[in-house]
Amino acid sequence: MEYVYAAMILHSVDKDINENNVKKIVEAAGIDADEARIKALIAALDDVDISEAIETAAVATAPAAPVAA
Amino acid sequence: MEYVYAAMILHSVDKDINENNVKKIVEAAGIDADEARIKALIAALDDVDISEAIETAAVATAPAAPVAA
Amino acid sequence: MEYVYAAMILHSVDKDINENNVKKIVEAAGIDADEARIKALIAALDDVDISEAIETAAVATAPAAPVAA
Amino acid sequence: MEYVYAAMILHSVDKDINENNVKKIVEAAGIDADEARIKALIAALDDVDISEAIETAAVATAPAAPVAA
Amino acid sequence: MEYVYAAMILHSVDKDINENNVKKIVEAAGIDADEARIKALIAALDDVDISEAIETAAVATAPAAPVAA
Amino acid sequence: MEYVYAAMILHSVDKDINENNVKKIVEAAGIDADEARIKALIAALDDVDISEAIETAAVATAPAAPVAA
Amino acid sequence: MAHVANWKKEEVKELKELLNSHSVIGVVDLLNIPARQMQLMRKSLQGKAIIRMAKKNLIDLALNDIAQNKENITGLSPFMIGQPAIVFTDLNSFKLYKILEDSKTPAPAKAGSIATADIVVPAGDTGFEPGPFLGELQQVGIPAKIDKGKITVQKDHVIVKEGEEVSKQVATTLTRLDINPMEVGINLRAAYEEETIYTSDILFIDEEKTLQNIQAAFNGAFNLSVNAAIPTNATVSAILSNAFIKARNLAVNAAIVNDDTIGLLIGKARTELLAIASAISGVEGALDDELLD
Repeated sequence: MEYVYAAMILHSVDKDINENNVKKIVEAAGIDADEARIKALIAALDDVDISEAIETAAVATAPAAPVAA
Repeated sequence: MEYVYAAMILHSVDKDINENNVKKIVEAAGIDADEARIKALIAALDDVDISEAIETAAVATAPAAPVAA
Repeated sequence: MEYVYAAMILHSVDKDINENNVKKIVEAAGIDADEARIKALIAALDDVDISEAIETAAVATAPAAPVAA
Repeated sequence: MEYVYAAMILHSVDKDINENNVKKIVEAAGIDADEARIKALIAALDDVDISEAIETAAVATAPAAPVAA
Repeated sequence: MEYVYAAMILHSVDKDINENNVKKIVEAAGIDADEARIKALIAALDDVDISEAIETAAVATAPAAPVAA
Repeated sequence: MEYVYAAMILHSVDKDINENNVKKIVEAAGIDADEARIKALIAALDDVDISEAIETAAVATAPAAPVAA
Repeated sequence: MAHVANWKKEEVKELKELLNSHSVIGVVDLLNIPARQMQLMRKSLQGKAIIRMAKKNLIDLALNDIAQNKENITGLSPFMIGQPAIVFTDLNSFKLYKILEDSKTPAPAKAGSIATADIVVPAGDTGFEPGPFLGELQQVGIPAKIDKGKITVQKDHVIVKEGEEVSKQVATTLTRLDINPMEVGINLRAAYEEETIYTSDILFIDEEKTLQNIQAAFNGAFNLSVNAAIPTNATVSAILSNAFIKARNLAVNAAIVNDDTIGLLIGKARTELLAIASAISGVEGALDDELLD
């Protein structure tokens, strides 16, 4: 999931989600970035609006994710 | 999803899920195999217990019970 | 399930799901194709809209409307 | 489903599930047996633990998620 | 359950579910038919609508499956 | 939430979740790391089993199992 | 049959004809059966069965006389008690039993009778205005009170357990509540069919169980068909769905990103984030404001 999380970080801080940025984050975690996986991620994200996807997920998961115990 | 299905076929018939095998299947379906996507697939499946991953409900989005009341 | 997955690959890449195509995919996975099983599958698929079946799966397994938290 | 039920009868009375036995049952029901379907059935059941397959809820559990657009 | 399965075969192939037909199927499976059990089943089926029972079962157990015809 | 995602990346690549590692990831995303926040996060995560928390989310949201036969 | 009166000879002859011309012979006991029940039974058997009352010894004579045609038929003799009657039919024994069971009707509980099942007073409005009846209900232990101007039973209450005797007071109360917990009707004590005597315990058909068996048969066949990937018209859609779901499970769990999974993976990342946030939400400063909402 590290590649997906990396994309989520970039989205959170409002940075461009491109191969280079994802790669930098993954490498900062101390692992070798797998270019093929990054490319696949970027390609898939091409048509996806992350904010919208999060919102859809948030609605669907609402009861499951009560933020305070 | 064709690459994932190719992996599912190999898993079903108990063959090794490697780049070459996936490629052969995808090409048998009459399309050009995208080497990068195959690499990404193989990399992602590395370290994954496929039988378990197949059976485990994948998406953490459902109505059930809240984690903590 | 290999025959079914073969049909799913063909569906994913928008190719005709016929005996010959299913056979080629299964054989590419390195096993002997069982003609009877392929025929049975193709016959059963005759009246089925795969996209619809997939969508049904997606919908049927979708979370029920979340109870507002 | 008649072929599947025929297999289940043989299974429940502890008889061998083979082409001949399935054929006899289906024909006793007054219909022409389709040899190809019987062959496909027998092939599919090969390697299957029938008791377990009968008991195991058939639908994979996976809540779906809102397929993001 | 062999008697019930025999009835299900007859239902699947749209034949009359009567003592004689159930008996023929059970005997085709190579066992002695128990007349009392067959009679009891036929009598019980008088008030049970198999199609309806199946539909109810299908809804309960197979969320992803379109109701079997 | 970039800090939490950074921790999740470290968790998924099996690296130690410490201040320095989180900081490197956040900075790789091109923003100034907020040291106080990182300290607080690390302290808070000290008592949390991330695998379990993630799994709990998945379990809590799993669909009800289909009724077995 | 030297000393047998002519009318008796006639009757035995008639019985023998009926015995010979029907495949199923049942024995019932009509002792203490109210006239209304007799009518109901005759109505439900009309066109399906003939019922004939006769003296036990005459029936026995007839049975003995035809025993060579119908082997074992004298086995019905011990079941002829009370005021026996013979039912002649071509329905199978189980169906005959069911028709008779179905023609039974509810009846009020009499003082001293034994409950054949738990007698329940259901929750709800009794229709009675407030008055002494409330005390009567409470006296026999029924949780009742006044609600919206009516005497209301607060929750379902078992007033007599199965096998227990119904007291006079309870019987009166049940009658006033119009609860008829008893069943009256004609019991098929035994039936003869194809050389076999079926007793009532065997003839009892559990329809609920049959329904469950059919559903279990269908579910089992469905499961087998889908799990072993045996495509049938009834299951091919489920097989496809299953293949799709399994492939998607693999893709999402292994974080294989493609157009079909990206939305799910984003959702998964988000859900996991929230789960972790939830676990640490009590620690000040650990979360940004957005996550604290």
